[in-house]
Amino acid sequence: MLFLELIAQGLVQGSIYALVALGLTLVYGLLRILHVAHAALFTLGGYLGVMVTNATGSLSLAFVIAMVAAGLTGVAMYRLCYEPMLKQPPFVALIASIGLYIAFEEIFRIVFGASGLSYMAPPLQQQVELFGGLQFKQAELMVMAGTAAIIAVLAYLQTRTRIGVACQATVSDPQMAQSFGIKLQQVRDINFFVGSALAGFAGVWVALLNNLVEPTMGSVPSYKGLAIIVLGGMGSVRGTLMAALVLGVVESFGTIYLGKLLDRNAIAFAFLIVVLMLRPQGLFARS
Amino acid sequence: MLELNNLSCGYGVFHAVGDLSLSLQPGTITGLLGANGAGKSSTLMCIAGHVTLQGGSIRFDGHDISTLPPHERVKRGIAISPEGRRLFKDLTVEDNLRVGGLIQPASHFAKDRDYVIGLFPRLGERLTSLAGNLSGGEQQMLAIGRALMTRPRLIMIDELSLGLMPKVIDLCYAALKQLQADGMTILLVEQNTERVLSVAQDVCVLESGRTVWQGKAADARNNHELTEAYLGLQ
Amino acid sequence: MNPLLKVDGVTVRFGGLTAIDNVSFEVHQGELLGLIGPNGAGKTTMLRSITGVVRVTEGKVELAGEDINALPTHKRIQKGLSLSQQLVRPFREISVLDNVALAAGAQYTRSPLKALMHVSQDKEETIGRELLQRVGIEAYADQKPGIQPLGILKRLEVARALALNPKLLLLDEPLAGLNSKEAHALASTIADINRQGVTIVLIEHNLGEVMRICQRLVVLDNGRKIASGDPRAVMNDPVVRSAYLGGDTLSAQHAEPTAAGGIHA
Amino acid sequence: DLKIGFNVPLTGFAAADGKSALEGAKLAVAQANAKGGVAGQKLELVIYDDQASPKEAVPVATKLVEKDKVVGAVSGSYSGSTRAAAGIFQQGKVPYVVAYAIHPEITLTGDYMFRTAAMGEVQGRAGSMLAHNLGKKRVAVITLKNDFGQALAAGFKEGAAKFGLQIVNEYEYGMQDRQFGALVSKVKSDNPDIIYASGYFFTAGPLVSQLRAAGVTAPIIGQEGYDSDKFIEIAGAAAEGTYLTTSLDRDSDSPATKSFMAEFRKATGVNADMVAAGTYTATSVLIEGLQKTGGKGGDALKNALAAGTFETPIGKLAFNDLHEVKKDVQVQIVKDKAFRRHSVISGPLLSPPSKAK
Amino acid sequence: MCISVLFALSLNLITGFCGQISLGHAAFLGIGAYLSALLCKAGIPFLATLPLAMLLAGCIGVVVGLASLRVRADFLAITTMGVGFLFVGIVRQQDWLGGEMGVSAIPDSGLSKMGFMLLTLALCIATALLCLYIRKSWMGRVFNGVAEDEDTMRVLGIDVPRYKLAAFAIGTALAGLAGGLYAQHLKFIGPDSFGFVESITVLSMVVVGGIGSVTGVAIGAAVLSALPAWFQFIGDYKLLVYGGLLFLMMRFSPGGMAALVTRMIGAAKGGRA
Ligand SMILES: Nc1ncnc2c1ncn2[C@@H]1O[C@H](COP(=O)(O)OP(=O)(O)OP(=O)(O)O)[C@@H](O)[C@H]1O
Ligand SMILES: Nc1ncnc2c1ncn2[C@@H]1O[C@H](COP(=O)(O)OP(=O)(O)OP(=O)(O)O)[C@@H](O)[C@H]1O
Ligand SMILES: CC(C)C[C@H](N)C(=O)O
Ligand SMILES: [Mg+2]
Ligand SMILES: [Mg+2]
Repeated sequence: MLFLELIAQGLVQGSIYALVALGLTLVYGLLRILHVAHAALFTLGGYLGVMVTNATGSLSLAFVIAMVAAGLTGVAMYRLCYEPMLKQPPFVALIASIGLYIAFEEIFRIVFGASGLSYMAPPLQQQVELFGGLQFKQAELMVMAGTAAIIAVLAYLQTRTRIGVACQATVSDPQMAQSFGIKLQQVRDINFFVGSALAGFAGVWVALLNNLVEPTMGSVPSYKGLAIIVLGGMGSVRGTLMAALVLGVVESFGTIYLGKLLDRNAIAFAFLIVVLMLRPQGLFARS
Repeated sequence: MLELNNLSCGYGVFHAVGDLSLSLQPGTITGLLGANGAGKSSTLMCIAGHVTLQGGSIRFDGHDISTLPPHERVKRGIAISPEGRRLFKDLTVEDNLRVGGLIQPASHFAKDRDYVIGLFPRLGERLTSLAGNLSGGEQQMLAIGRALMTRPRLIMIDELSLGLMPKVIDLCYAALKQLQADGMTILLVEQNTERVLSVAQDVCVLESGRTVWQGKAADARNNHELTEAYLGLQ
Repeated sequence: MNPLLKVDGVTVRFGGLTAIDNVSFEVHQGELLGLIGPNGAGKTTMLRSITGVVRVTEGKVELAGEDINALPTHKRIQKGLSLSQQLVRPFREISVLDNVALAAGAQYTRSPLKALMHVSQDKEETIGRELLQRVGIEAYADQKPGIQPLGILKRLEVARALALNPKLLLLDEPLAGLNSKEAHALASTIADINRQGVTIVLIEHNLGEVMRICQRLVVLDNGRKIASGDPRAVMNDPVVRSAYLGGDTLSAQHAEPTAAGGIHA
Repeated sequence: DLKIGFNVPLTGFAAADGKSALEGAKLAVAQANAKGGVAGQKLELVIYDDQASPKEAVPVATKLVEKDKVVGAVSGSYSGSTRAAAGIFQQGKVPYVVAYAIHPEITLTGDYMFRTAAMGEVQGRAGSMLAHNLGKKRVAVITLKNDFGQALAAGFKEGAAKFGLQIVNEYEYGMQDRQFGALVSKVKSDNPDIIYASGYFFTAGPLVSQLRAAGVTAPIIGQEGYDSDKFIEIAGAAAEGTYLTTSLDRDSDSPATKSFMAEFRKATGVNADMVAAGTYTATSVLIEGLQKTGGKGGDALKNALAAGTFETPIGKLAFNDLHEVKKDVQVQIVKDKAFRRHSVISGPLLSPPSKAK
Repeated sequence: MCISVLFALSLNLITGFCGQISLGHAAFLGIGAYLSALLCKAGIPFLATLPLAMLLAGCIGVVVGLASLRVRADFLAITTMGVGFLFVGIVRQQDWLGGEMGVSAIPDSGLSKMGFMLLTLALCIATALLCLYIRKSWMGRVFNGVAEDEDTMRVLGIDVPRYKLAAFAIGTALAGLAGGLYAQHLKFIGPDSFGFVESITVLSMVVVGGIGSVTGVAIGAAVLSALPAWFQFIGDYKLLVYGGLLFLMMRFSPGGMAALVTRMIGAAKGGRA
């Protein structure tokens, strides 16, 4: 029973990780950039989710606005920040990204205050009882289902379709990809939009689960996300999903049974290091 | 079909090619020759849209395409098999071909792929390998095959025989003739001067970015001064 | 006397693909051996397993009677091997000359401690210049390799390999990308180097030059050794001819447009 | 002008508390200046942001001592930065009054250090007494993994042993955790009578609401970290019935508390929380000391502070030989979306450590 | 500030010279700091603790270096980031290391304030000179090559793993040295002083200074460590400006300050010509 609950909770956490990490994966896969500022879009999503819901009462509208806004901000980040840096060594973009993340965090703090926002009447908080007495918040169930669905679609797109092949070609040799009719700008815009919208989406969910959005809420996902894309083998959608869920579950059990020895971050990263020592190419990479 | 008018191109302040005028007739093979660093590859990449045009213009089918982005040029029918192959290394052979066929309707893919495999049977055996793992020669075949997948009207091939074994070189040249017979226009860059002179109708010789000779292949063959000084024949 | 290099029953598999299948041959002191064969035959893979970049699945490689199978690449190089790669990989941040000098400094770079103790590279630069001159690209010595055309880089690879002062030099298609005159010159240089006592294994598709300078050939096809011996005899071997040279009949047959017809509309 | 140094986290993770603290300190200075300042001189608060980070706090303290030459200083910051700054003030012989940082080492740094808050251990012990008073036996302890949380846990366990409470399980979580799914499941399976959970409002809010959402009904005891209206806002209905041990009794009849609550509301438009009250207190105490010395700092101010008793919004304070205060601990309970007085804990259990001991 | 410079130079050795990105370098600062602090408390004179701090940090650095041999590039970056988190996670739970409370009341060095500053400055300059020397030596050349293309270095007969380990050993030992100074300077250390943020900060210093350039990194570290203090006057917007500058620097001068300065000198010369 407890075992099941811990797995279930791990999966909820893992779903959130997956949504955030997915955007990172798309960006990493496309540009080989560790896009730390991605987490700022997650925060943005959270804030917009709370504010729109509080203002209009409609959660669905909040989702739409949060996703679109995060998506567009992501595209803007790409155009203004990363595009000019593509020719530079990767850590240039990494540091720029960190700078951007810090700046965003501060903007949230200055604009919305340091102590964060909450829903006035948080929706989707009802308890749902599943088989075997497993209890969930409605929001928890929906986040799991939503993640699974979105990722299935993306994985299909990435590996089974011409669009996916086109994206992968862009990664491998952007210039040549152009010579085969691929519009670079368009491929990258789309990837950034989708990845960033997913981060925004995740932000709204986390706001729902915790009923709290804070300027600093992106900091954990910013580095856990990096760990996940590495575990997932860098660049594959399916790998990212699996890695995120596995990490969620590992943390879930780890905090309970190893919490005395190591803190949550250390558990997650100890797991990562062990995995990388055994499989330097990541847990779910193609060989 | 393709017309270069006083084309200059290069990298930043550096001029790799200056004042090149060249006109390709439909259905012909033109050889672009010259020593290392003469600017042959730069010319091809400029036509494909990857090297900055610094002066002059490029016309294709009578339209000025000088300012078109690369992805538009390929849609008009210009394909390239670039120097260094530039394959999509993390993609399989088949997916490389698929990318080549992106501008064509999906329904053409199977047929075109089989055509390329017919040309290079070795590729057929390696369809699921990653392109990066192919041997040097296999990579060359794939680069040409990928360009053919776009169903081009003009195909530009840089260093066709580089790394190919004699048998495959024969095969490629035979294929070129066939493509030409089917009406394709071909712009060929080669170090293997003898071979080019044997298939091409027109020849243009570059040296340090300047045109030093232009004319019929047959005349080039008989111009001993030319073959000695610029084409490294002996 | 022991052969300098002995390849004994070597098999290399990549996943399901057998790139080299039970190949044995020997290279004798002072020899210039040509390793030829169709594209994808496994020639490059052979050289890589000799240098240890690729691990052999079965069989063993011996250098001067010593089994070197278990040694990592750098140890093998330190024992007197040297490789010029098919796909050029110069260091782009430093000049052409520095590329060669870096290799020439092997005696310092063997251990980090020694490397830390030495600063000057004048001697190595002199060696470097000589070698560049030898392969005919001394004019480019002070430029960065990044923008150089392939022909220059190929020769840089050769010069860099030579700078290691090897007993056994492995050359993977050094002539590719050169025109016939340049190829001829470089091939002659290679033959010279060989005459001065460096044993060489040469992979090349430029058969004219191969026939001119090689003393013996080994032919691979599809991972197997299909022939070896005197160049002329090997070239007349019908098996080799059909696998590699492909008389006109063969190529014409292949080039026939397939049933599907031409590729263009 | 008389300069009072003030280090406070205005940016970084602790910025929310920093804001509150700053308002408290400003109010104290404004009130003093309105009454004519000290010995005819106006008071000036020299404010530096320390991001609650020891690394930032050291240069800040150095600057306050060496450049600004402050007569005394107040910490409106967390334990980490306060501890790092303490050494510098001690060396510079600048009396340093600490508002709400609870780390024991601070006052051990030297005799120029003063603390107006109850130490973590003391509060922890108070928590155990509360559990005992409530008649509960089986406790689950959930600890925030930082110096604050661990000091509380240590005190609680010390008290628990005395009162014969049974600690069924102990958990730790990190400062950045907001999702407690696994922990909550496990606590649920432990089925404790009561839960002692340390944290700040931003961790406690989600924690309490997630415990309740999972159907855990045992009462929860929190501490001063919960003491912010934001806690109630975040936890919403789940906050109802949560106990917390803190230093501020909002329902107190004491005129000092009443007037402070009203003035603060007037000045800022929001209700004061523990941090605001604590920092107001620390600042006022320092100012009162200055009044006694006629604006002189250093040794004179140190002695004046050590000898004085102070009437403050968080009670009547006097420092012991270690310059810690002994005061009652207030138990508040959340009722109808507001903190209300529940009880007051006092007695020898709450004695802070002293040099004698 | 000198400590930051020393610390940044130590990372530059690993990342700038040898191309091995580390996102967990603060852990080695921490190892040095903890060792020195604990030994000082145990009565060992401060100066004697410094070499020990270097030794321990260097040894653990080699162990991490061994791990780095398994993974490359971004994988390595994330692995080292993990090492950083692991270090903090372990320290947090060790009571003998002070756990969450950290180690405080670190005994005085016995040096005067001035003396300590001079010592730090001297060590910092010595480190910079060492870096410059390494850069010029054959080791520097090999590091360069390894940074660019380790496979080719192998083919040139170079024992790449040993060089990487050497880089890690020297770099982490120097970080340990910086750690010892850090502990003495603050007189108090806790797990949070050596976390991810610190690792990132030092990497920013290296990159903003101009990765690989010794003077650039020294200047970058000096400036970035002093920035927050200079910005006190803009109070609330301090970090915003800091983050923004980091971004703008990379956006408009990706080579860091070293490149910026070179460019400005170039422009000045050009202007005169
Ligand atoms: N990316 C680049 N940036 C700057 N200069 C370049 C670049 N690429 C090529 N060049 C320069 O342009 C000139 C022409 O090069 P190009 O590659 O076009 O010659 P090529 O005739 O194709 O030579 P090869 O036969 O060796 O391939 C050379 O001097 C080369 O150094
Ligand atoms: N790392 C690898 N993984 C999988 N297959 C590989 C790998 N390396 C080489 N191969 C395959 O092994 C076969 C032999 O390759 P190799 O490069 O040795 O050929 P080669 O004889 O050098 O050919 P070429 O003359 O074309 O350079 C090829 O079919 C190639 O695709
Ligand atoms: C806000 C407060 C609860 C801070 C806490 N007392 C600390 O020192 O960390
Ligand atoms: Mg070329
Ligand atoms: Mg090969």
